[in-house]
Amino acid sequence: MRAQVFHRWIGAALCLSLGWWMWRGLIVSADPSLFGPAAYYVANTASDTGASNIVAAILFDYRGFDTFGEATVIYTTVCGVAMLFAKRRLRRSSWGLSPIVKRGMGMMVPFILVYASSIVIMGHITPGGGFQGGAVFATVTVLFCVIYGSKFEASRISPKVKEVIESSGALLFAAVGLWGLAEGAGFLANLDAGFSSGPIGSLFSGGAIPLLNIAVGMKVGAGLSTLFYSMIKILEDPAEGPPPEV
Amino acid sequence: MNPVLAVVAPLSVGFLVPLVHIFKKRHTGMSVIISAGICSVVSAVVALSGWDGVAVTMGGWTPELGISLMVDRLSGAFLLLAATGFPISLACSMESFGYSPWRFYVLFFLSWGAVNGIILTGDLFNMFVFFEIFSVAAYLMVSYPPRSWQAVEASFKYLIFGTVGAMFLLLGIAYSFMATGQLNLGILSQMMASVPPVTLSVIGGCLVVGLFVKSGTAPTHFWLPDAHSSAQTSVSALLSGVLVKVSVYALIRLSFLLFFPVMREVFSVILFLGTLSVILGHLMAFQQEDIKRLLAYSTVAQIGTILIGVGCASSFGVSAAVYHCFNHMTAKMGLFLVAGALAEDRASRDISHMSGLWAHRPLFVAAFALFAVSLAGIPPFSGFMSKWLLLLASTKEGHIVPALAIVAGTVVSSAYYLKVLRAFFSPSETPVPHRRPRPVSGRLVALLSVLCVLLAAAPFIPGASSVLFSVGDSAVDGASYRDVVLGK
Amino acid sequence: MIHVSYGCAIAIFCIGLYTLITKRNLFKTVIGLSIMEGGVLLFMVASGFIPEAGPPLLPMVGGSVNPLPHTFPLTAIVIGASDVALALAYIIKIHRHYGTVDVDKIRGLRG
Amino acid sequence: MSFNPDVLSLVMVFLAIFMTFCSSLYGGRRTLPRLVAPCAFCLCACLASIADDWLLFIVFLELSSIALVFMVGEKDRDTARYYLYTQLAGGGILLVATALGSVRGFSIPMGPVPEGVFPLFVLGLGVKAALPGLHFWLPKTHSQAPAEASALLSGYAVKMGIYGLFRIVLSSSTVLMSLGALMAIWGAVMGPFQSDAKRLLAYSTLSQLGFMVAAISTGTELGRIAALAHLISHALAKGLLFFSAGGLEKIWGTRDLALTGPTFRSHRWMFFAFLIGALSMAGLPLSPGAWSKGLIKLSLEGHDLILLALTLSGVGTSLSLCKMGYYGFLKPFYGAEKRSIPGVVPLCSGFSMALMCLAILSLGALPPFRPVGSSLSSVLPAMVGLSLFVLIPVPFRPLSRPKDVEDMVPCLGDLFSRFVSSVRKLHSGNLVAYLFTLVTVAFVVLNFLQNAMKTLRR
Repeated sequence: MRAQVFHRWIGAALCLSLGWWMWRGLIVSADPSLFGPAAYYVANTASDTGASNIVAAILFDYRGFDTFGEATVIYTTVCGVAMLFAKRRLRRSSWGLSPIVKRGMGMMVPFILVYASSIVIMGHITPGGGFQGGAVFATVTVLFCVIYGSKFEASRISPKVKEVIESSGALLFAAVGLWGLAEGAGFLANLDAGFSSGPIGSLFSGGAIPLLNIAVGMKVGAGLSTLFYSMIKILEDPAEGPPPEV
Repeated sequence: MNPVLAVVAPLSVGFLVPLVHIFKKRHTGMSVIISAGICSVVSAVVALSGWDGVAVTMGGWTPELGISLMVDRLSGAFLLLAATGFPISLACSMESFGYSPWRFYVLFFLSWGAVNGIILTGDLFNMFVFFEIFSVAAYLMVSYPPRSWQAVEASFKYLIFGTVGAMFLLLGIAYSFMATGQLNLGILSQMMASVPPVTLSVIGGCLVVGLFVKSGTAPTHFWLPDAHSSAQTSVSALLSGVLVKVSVYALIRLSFLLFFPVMREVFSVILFLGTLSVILGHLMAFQQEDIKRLLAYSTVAQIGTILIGVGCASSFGVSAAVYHCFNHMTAKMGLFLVAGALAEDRASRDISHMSGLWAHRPLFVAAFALFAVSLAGIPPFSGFMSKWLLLLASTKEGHIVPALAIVAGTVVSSAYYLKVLRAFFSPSETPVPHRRPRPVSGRLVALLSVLCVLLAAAPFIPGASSVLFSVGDSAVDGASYRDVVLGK
Repeated sequence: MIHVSYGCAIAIFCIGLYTLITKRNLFKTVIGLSIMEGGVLLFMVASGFIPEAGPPLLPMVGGSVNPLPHTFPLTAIVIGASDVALALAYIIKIHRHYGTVDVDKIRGLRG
Repeated sequence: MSFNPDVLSLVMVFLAIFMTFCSSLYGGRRTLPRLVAPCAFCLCACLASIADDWLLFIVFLELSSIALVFMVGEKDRDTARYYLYTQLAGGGILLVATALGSVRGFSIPMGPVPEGVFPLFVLGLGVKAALPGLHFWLPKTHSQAPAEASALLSGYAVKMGIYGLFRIVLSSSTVLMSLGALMAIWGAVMGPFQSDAKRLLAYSTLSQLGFMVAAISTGTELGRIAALAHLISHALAKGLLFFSAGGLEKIWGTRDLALTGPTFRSHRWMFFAFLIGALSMAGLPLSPGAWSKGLIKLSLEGHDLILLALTLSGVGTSLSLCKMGYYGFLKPFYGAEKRSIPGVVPLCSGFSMALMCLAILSLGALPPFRPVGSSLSSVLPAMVGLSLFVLIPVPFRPLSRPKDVEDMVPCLGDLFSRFVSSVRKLHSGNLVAYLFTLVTVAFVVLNFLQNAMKTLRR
């Protein structure tokens, strides 16, 4: 026991001193202002990309390649988790909640879906985007699992469909990028590659950014859903049967 | 050819494989093979066409705004390394797994794309992103097939280590962004001189520690022997042959671009830990009973040897290190392939059970001896050539202890390889239980042996040696890197 | 004021590290990773702070904070989430084999 | 990098070819792989001795050692490995020294080396040439190897180290000279107390190597010639002696002098061959050994202490040879000691020994090197040794072997394995401990960098 306490103290001392060294390395300018590329982004996003959300413009246009990689990380994880729990049938691990909840949920679902799509489609105008919207899409499937029982969603939308959606989202992203390359404007080029931008602030602005948002939304929504269903596969069958029909 | 294709092609193949599997199940294997060929050719063409320095920026922006991809000789050399190693590993996994585990091939191509991305990218944050794709894919490939608990435990440890390393990397990136507001490596390398020294040391420390963890340098190597020994044969070969080299590439690139002019102490750290890895890796390999674990520890030691070349902070040292990377790739991939095949035949990885294999597969054992001798550094073979260059590099900078460590490593490694070879050659009473034919592995091993012999001859070809040394020059020369990236 | 943010970020990073190196439960290890990640992300966001500036949305009133550090966390969050998901998946697998999540008992690979 | 033979190299080449031929012949009926090793050895050794720069020399030296490892390992694998590791270590030190010495380019030309790396070169070559303290591998390897391998080892392989010393020592060096004297004395003191015939010869080799080292380190032309002469005469004589020791082993099935018996009765010719070798080694007039020893003593004129040491070691050499001759060839069996069936020595071995005898005799009669001074100087110590052996036989009975540096090797091995297993304990499989190490490394690296940057900027 004493060894453990000792270990903790040493660990705390190590972390504290590491933090102290990091603290010493801080630079805080007395009068911060925008400089470097950031200043350019703030000034020129509107004319360069037509998006009104600068963060989205950076994510999907200036540094779209990062986003491509980031979406690939999720894709990799989903693929990997599906591989880890492969070759196991989805067992019924829950029977769902009461019919009232089921009915209520039925009414909610369209609204949630609309909300998710609006987050995805308006990612270039408002804070939000493909990742956030995709996550909301995935939430719907999680809700299905909780409320209608674990097998409901899998019986309606087969895992293959999700995989197709996910892969085509990823391919759409790559295709948009390659389109820019084919147009001679560089990978993931936006307005230069011929994507037209409407008036700033409208739904059809931002060139390829909405398209990329949709691609990411497909990828993330289907991916997170697959992730969830892969992981609940191994949950045990509950002992009691279905609740009595009322 | 546009460098971005070398990244996008493997990634797209990774995205396509599920679709092919779902819609044209019969063609999965064929399409995987063909696309691997295409990716390999694309990478090689990118490496060769960009040999004298090519940079493109994504989306047609200027390098300050967008993400640049950059090929020069150093990245070209590592691209070629990846373009050689990945198809070999793929062929081996095709032989041992067949076409069915399509998810494995998805991961395989994603990691290939990420590796090419790390090698090509000229942006610090982008490098981190690709590091994560590559790491996640690597964790998962280690745990294929997920039935064995060793694989799962090893990849969990790998994951924790890799993520902690990534966090250090990310913190270093955050610090450098805080200090400069830039992420493009070319511009960063210019601005590093204006960063206050204390901040510079934090940036250097975080980046270097992160990359040490990712590359498995002692004493942060603990994940490496577990992961490399628990994985399947082809994955072990890939990990040892290519994937750890990518972290070494990142280390070379970042340390020379960012810290070479302003903070030479980083190289002392690299040198010190490299020496430590050499000693620790060889000593641990010496004690192993499990043949794949032995090879894994030997990888730790060889990474240390490469880092000694990097830590010399000279063009010559980097050239020697790159040369050793190639030698280590051919030899270690071959060793893993042979060891995996023989261990499967024996149904045991214990060295003491490995008797009678000389009669069983003489060519495999002979190739093993060739690779082992080459890697141990016995004179006319490739390992000796690169070790000699490394010795020269380290003594030219006045570091004698690393040189002695390399030499002592040669003695110890010849001891443990002899142990294995003795087991192979000793006669056995019990016949070898499995006699599965391995045409593909046999050809791969033959190919690797030929490569190994050719690499040994490389320094004597006048053109080849000047190419080798120009690789080191391009690594050290930050000014020309800036010129290429910034389009001057 | 910005010092506080930076200090918090570093402190959170170090708390994450402390969790990693002292806790013996695998879940806590993963939690430690998340905490570390949070610290780094906070650090990034803090580095883009400009006093009295608005969010970087285009009908802009006054100045805007640095939008670049906002994109990195967005990317890094996703990456961190993937790592955590993967780690949890592995913990499930490990628990099925060892029947425990105590680090001291999960030592099949050693030497 | 090229090959550039001069006189010294040519002498070495001829010696290599001759010794390899003789020992191949000695081995008798051979399978193909057994033929390859001596040929490879001979080729590499020749290339090493005509190499024009140190790197090539070291490379071929290593290769010849490795070829020899296969010959040594025919009988005893452990000894072969032991030999391999020591030679690799020595070659490695030489490589590091060469790397240190080559300021530009890839190597340094054969010949004197820069001042700074001289000690390292002596250390590396010392492992090859068995300087005192570094000779730990020699007695064991020489005694355990098959006779033809021992003959090559003692007759040629260790001489490569001496050849290296030839190239680097061009001026007088007192330290090296006293090391040589120490070697001579050490070998002479340890030799007579051995009970293993080949071990005894190994110590005698050590002692003769000491003669050469001492002569080389005078730095004079005479000294170099003397050393070269002794190198040749010793190679021939020692080869012959090892062959006869191998013959003893074949006949009696043991190398232990306590168990061998009256070989003289059954193999008279072998005794004469032994005698020729022994007399040349002890320095009887008109033998090559006498000429070369005389030359060496002449070249050491003025270094009285060294001369005294060499003379004393002559006594030891003579003592050990007497011991081998008496117990190996002459001593009659008493009672139940008698062995049942003595083995036979194959004919080809006899041819090989005859060839060596011929070489020794012709070299003794027509020395190619000018015999300067008296070749009688070694007679006195030889006689003293003989009379000592006759007068006080008790301490020289083949009973046990005295301790030497090599007995420290197992202790060092223990220490090493204890250290190694403590390193292994670090890899406990505990994730938390691993992460702890990681954080410590991060802390140390950051600490180091910040301190270094602070001191740099002030």
